[in-house]
Amino acid sequence: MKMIVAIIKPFKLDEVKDALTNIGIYGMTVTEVKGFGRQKGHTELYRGAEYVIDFLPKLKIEIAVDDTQVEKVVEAIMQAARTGRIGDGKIFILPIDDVIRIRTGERGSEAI
Amino acid sequence: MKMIVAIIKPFKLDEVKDALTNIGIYGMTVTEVKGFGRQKGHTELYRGAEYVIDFLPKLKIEIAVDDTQVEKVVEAIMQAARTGRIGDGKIFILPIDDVIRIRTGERGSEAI
Amino acid sequence: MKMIVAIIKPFKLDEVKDALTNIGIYGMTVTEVKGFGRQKGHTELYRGAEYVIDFLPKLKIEIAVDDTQVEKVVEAIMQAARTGRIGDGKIFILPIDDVIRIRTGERGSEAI
Amino acid sequence: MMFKYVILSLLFILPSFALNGYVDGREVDKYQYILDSLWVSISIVFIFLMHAGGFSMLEAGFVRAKNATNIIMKNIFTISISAVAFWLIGFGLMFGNGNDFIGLTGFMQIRENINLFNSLSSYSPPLFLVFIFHLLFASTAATIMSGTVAERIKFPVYMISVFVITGLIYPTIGKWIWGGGWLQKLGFLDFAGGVMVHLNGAIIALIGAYLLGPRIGKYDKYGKPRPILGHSMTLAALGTFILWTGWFGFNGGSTLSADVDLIGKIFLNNTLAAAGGSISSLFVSWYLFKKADLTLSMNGTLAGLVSITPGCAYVVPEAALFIGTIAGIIMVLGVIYLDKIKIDDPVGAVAVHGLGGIWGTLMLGVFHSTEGIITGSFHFFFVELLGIIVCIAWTGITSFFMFYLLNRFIGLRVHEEEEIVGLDIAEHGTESYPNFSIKSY
Amino acid sequence: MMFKYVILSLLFILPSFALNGYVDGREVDKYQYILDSLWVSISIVFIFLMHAGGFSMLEAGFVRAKNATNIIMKNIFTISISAVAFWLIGFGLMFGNGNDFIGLTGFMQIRENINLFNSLSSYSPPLFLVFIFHLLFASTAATIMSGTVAERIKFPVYMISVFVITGLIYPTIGKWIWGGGWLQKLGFLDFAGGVMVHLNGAIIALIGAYLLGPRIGKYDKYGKPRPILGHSMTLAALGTFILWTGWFGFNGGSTLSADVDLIGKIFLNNTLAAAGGSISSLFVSWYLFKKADLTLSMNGTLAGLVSITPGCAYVVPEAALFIGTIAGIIMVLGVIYLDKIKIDDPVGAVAVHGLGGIWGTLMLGVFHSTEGIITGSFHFFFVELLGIIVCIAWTGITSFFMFYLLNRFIGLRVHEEEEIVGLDIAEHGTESYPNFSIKSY
Amino acid sequence: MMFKYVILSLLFILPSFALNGYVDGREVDKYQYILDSLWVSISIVFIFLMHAGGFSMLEAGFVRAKNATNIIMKNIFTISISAVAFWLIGFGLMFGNGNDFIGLTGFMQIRENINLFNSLSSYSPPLFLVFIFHLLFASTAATIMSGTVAERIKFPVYMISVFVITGLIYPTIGKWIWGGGWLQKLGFLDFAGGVMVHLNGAIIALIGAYLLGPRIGKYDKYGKPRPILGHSMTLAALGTFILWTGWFGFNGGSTLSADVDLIGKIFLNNTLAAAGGSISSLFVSWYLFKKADLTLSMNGTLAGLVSITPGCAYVVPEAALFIGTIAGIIMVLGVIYLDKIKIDDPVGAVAVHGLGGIWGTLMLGVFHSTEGIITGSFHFFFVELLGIIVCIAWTGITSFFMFYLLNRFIGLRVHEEEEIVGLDIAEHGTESYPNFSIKSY
Ligand SMILES: Nc1ncnc2c1ncn2[C@@H]1O[C@H](COP(=O)(O)OP(=O)(O)O)[C@@H](O)[C@H]1O
Ligand SMILES: Nc1ncnc2c1ncn2[C@@H]1O[C@H](COP(=O)(O)OP(=O)(O)O)[C@@H](O)[C@H]1O
Ligand SMILES: Nc1ncnc2c1ncn2[C@@H]1O[C@H](COP(=O)(O)OP(=O)(O)O)[C@@H](O)[C@H]1O
Repeated sequence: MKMIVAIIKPFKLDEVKDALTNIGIYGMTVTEVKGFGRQKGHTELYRGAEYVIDFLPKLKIEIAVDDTQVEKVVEAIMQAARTGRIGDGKIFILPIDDVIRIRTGERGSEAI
Repeated sequence: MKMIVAIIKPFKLDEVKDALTNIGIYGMTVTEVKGFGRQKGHTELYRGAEYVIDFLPKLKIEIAVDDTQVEKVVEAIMQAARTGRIGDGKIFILPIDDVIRIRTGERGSEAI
Repeated sequence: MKMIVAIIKPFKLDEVKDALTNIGIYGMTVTEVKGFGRQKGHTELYRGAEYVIDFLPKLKIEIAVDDTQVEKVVEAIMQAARTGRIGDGKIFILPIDDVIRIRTGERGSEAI
Repeated sequence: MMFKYVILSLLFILPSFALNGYVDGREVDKYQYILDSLWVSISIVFIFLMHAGGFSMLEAGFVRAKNATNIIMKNIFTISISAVAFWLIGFGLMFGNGNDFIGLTGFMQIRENINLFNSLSSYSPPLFLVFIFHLLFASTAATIMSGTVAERIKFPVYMISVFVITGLIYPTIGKWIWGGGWLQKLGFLDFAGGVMVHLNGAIIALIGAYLLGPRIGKYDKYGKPRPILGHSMTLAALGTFILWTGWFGFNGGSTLSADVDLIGKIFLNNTLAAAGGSISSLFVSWYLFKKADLTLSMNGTLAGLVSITPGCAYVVPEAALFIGTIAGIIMVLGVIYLDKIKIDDPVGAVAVHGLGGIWGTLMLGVFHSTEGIITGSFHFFFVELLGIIVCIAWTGITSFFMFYLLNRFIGLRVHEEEEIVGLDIAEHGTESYPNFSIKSY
Repeated sequence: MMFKYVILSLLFILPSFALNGYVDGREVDKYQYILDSLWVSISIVFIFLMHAGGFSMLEAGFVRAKNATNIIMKNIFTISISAVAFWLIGFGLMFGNGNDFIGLTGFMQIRENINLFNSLSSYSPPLFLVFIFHLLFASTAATIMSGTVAERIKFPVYMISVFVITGLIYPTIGKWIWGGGWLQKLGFLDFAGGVMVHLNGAIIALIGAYLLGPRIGKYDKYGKPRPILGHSMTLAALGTFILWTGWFGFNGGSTLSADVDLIGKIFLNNTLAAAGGSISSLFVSWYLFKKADLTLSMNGTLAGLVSITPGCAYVVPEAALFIGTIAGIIMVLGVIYLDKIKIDDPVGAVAVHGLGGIWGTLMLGVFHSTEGIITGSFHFFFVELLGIIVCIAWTGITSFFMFYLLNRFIGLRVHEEEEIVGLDIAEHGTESYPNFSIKSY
Repeated sequence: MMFKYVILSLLFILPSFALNGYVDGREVDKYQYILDSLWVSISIVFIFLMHAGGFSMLEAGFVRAKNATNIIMKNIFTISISAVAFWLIGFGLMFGNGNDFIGLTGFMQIRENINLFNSLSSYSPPLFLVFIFHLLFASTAATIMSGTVAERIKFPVYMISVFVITGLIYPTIGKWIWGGGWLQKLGFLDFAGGVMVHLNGAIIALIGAYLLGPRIGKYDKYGKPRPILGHSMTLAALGTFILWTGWFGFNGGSTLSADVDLIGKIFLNNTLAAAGGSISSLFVSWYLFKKADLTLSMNGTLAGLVSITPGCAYVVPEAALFIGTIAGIIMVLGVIYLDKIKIDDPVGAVAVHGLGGIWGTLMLGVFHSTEGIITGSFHFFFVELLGIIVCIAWTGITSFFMFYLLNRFIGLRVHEEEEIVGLDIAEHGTESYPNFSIKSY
């Protein structure tokens, strides 16, 4: 099993969610994060003093999937989250050893 | 070493924390997240227009442990976090290559 | 590739960021988290009733890097984030199977 | 000689010709009438602000973010429904003609006909203004409980109880104390509502909190109180500041006339009592808890103001400073004590308005500049004590009965799940702060 | 005998000697003059608070956190620029001497010279106070739109339009209705601005919202409305409470004299209409949506107040309760309807001020205690109806023209990216809540 | 003949019989007395709101969320302790009988005995009201510094300094300027406290900020200023709006009598100066920084109001607009300059109240309608200049001395760790917004 971790632009959340449910993915966990990367921040002034907003708001979506579904999910996210402009984000794929559903105690693929 | 990542219902935090300290786990990191899964959200109306709250508040708890402790920890979380109702959450177990304690530079199990 | 996950004290963010950009790391993702560990919280009173603040504010920084850069990055974070006092935080190193840049579809090291 | 008398009599007729007029069938000094009425009009605006802005913001600040919309909804409803209830029933019960115990005329008839309200015959301003002035007092008494029962009472239960309070419970004792009834005849004094508004409100709040029980999580499994922090200190402070401001209208306006010397005295007493209460509560909390507790100091300001409310027109400034200062201390101890005996009062209203009201009324018995104990007489003190006891008994019993019936037929408390998710979502389908990340634990 | 007359005449001269004086060249009763002027001064303060604190907080609470700074900036600017515009042009256009359609004297000349403003000759207070009073009304009319066009209009466009509204559009119709112009001569009555302030403001808001189009995300791809929740219910409530309070000054101060009997009546009518509007809208939303919607109940309070604004001095309290109650219901239906026809109004101003204003003005035609339909005459009702139609036509056409030109030459709407990131960052370079975690979606 | 005189004399006695009375031992025109006193009473309420709600909310909005409780605690304490200090010492020092430099009677004796306060003999309202009115001015002067020294001063240090300011520093110079002392005798005019309240407060703030040093993080390692954003623009705006509103009471009430023509003039001058300050600061910041800075525009409103405070009763409206407009520009430049020279003033009080006060006082020297430079005389201008210099010297030296001693014996500044974690937790054991996720960096 894999943990797919996608960093996306916040306003793309609904589209990504819809894309995932369309391919049968019904579970995910979303976190508010700040991203730092090639997409440059902007400089603002407050009472005449400069400051840089270089951490930009992003969303992190974590989706645990069976190995077989990885490519499908990656594909769906890419299509939904892409705007073509710098800062669209990344997808990281990490290995998972095991998954447990707390309610039932099920393990592995069953638990996803 | 493993990273145990548990998604739980927020009001269960205290119980989970107590359960973990009871088995000798003194370190963890907690993040506010929104969960999407089988537990359905609810539809509300604001000034007559419908909206769906389908991302529900959850907490993510990350605990780095030695391999030997994994089962004990999973067991403790399951007991403390379970209500038996949909949406109780999941536990993901991910491999860790190494851990470093910033203060001392210790590595591996020492650092946890 | 590895995912380097560092838990640090919040006011060290700027220094860590600078340290990382100095060694050529331009991408990272930051999350507000609460930490529980050896660093003890404090007890406060509100209207005469006691409460314990045992979850302390921390920042989690996630940096995906090539295997070759891991040590350099760990070193940089340690130097920048260390105060020498309890609660300085940890660095976890997790394996990554793959990375995708959403904008371009690039994969692997290219995508970082 | 006769000629001289004609002229002299003309001299005395003249001013009445120039200055007087007829209002509500009474002959009045025209300018005095306008001055009195203007002062009451303006006081009404201050009291309204105090009620609407002050109580709402204070209470909203003291509850959790998930219940802020609900507490505001309650405050809007309280103001609105009490206007209707007091207009339909309350005002007639309280000031209508009848006997020493109840008024029986003037329901829904707040017109220029002053004859239905003999007890108001000595009031200068027109009936409409007197009505609104007393309406706001009734409504304040009702709103006091809203903070205490917050975060767990069912909205419909709250709605009905406000109607009953402002339509029945408050006006009845109002007749006794301000409507020419038996307590007033005994010489009981309560200038601006230390008993009528504050103690009344606090008793209802206490009964409500007792019957409702504490909020989930307020006590740990060993019964030790755990604090549930209010979600916004700045909102709570704003509410406190507005209340503090409005109190000038509340106490100052209770002259119901432009008696500016008295208004000056009241303003000074108000200022010193509030100062005393803020400072003493600040230092007591600092001493007891090692850190200066803002919420207790804000409560202390209000306790000082409540405590001077019954006597502000009758005591000297030095006494006002003393009364307010001690009120602040009593209030802090009261908050701690109520916490201990499991009366869960998120805003501290029972201690502020109840203990402040009792203390202030007793001290009026002591410091009244002509009738207090200090000047030698005990009689008046005991009348004041009697008034306190009567208020506790009447309002305690009737409001117990009211909540008991509501519990039987509707159930006082929201479902546990609704309480956990918060009343904003549960009862109003909205979050109070949808753009903010709210902590979920 | 002559001797006697001397004395008698002395008797009658005396009081004028004691009480009268000359103000702006008019002979006045000195105390009445002071009383009138004081009441207007104090009303000005209440109205200012209402405008500054009330509208700003209400509107800020109803928009998203990313546009809060922007809406406040607009309100500060509205108050400021309208003072200049009304001083330079507006006041002269509205009250200067001229013809039935336009005033032509008194630009930049708000001095003691009352002769430039014959239409004000019956006003008691000094010109400066009358100026500020009417300035605040003009400025309120302009500020009403700011909530409706919020979150997407360009700041410079907004700035220019406020100048045009308070300098030209409002004063012109103001001449017709309050400045001795043709509608006033026909007998059109609008006591405190149901048409002048509220309907005017709402029409401008409607035209603006129509031309701007809805905010991004307000409608899904199927055209179904999606709610965009206001970022702070407590701020919105604070604004509502301040408005509610200030309305006593707005309507009560429109007496422009210390006529305390009338003030009493207005206060009572205000109170009952607001109560009716809050309660009815609460129950309607509860019935329709299963949960009691706070924002609609707050809008309902205001709809009740708007609806009693034109007639507060002329109708009996029972009528006020009725008018306010129905206004609350109409407003809720209006909000739903406007949502459906894609008029995106974040704060509900069009429904509150527009429908409330029309309804209240019509009901004045029905309930006016001497001239309304109820007392048998239809003439007055049709005059009121005419006034409404004239207002819609004049303000609709002129403001359409204004926005049309602004659109041509500047463009009404901010760039899509600016709208998404929020106007606070885009136009002001700051976040409203930099220490808080704000949800990014 | 004698007979005739009897009658005539009766005629002249009559009005005094009808209208006059005795107050504090003075014979007065009864209605005038009531009118004056009512106006002052009502102004007191507005000023209190301004002080309590306005300054607190403004300052709270401008500091970080982790210090909001602390700043509010300070404001509550300021109001309270200054009441005590001014009652015990200050009022006697300022208005008591003595010499041209200091008052020596009337400590703790604010009773009806006007003989202790000869300098007040021309005031119409009763002593109690005059006391509260001046207390609020003293307290405002003290509170001005609270924003400037915020986020780093120790609470006990702050507490003591407020006592010293309102008990000693302010009343002494107050004697000179308003208590019949030497500056007043020289002809120095300061109608509503441009020097007394605003400049005084700003000087204390400046000295405090200088001795405290900037907040951690305010300057980067190269000494370049880094902004520390205020945590809530809506709170800051609310404070600004309340101040703006209350200023009508502050300046208008400084008539200390119901002189409605003067009140009208003051209201208009106030309105135009504030409008000018808001607009000019907005455009200057827009021009300099490319984006319109809300906080500077809010400061600009206040700078406009401060600048018209000394002269509002003496200049024509056109001058008021000019004075306020330029004040807005000076203020913005002042903020930038102070930032550069490392005076860290989170709220901008030094620029607003200090520069605004100096500018306004000088301009009174220019535009005074009978004595200003414009009418030909330079004498008065130099007296105004002298007053400014005296204020800077007296208050600068005494407050330096005060802070110096406090630094020696207590230490002005909190520990670095407390500053980082925030004063709310460090000094009060609470968070201001416990339910919100607050950014930790
Ligand atoms: N090496 C990295 N490790 C972790 N997160 C990264 C890394 N690089 C980028 N990110 C995340 O992805 C986001 C987008 O990356 P960025 O370089 O700005 O644009 P792009 O996705 O177009 O390459 C960043 O804001 C950050 O949150
Ligand atoms: N595939 C998944 N990947 C990541 N997180 C998931 C996944 N499925 C569920 N979750 C998380 O677990 C939470 C609970 O899951 P849900 O399906 O609602 O109930 P249950 O835990 O009873 O199966 C979700 O709210 C979400 O945060
Ligand atoms: N086993 C663990 N798993 C996950 N996070 C941990 C663990 N132990 C500590 N942490 C995180 O690291 C932070 C610092 O740890 P702590 O034990 O307080 O001090 P130190 O880093 O000096 O050992 C904690 O607040 C927590 O966020």
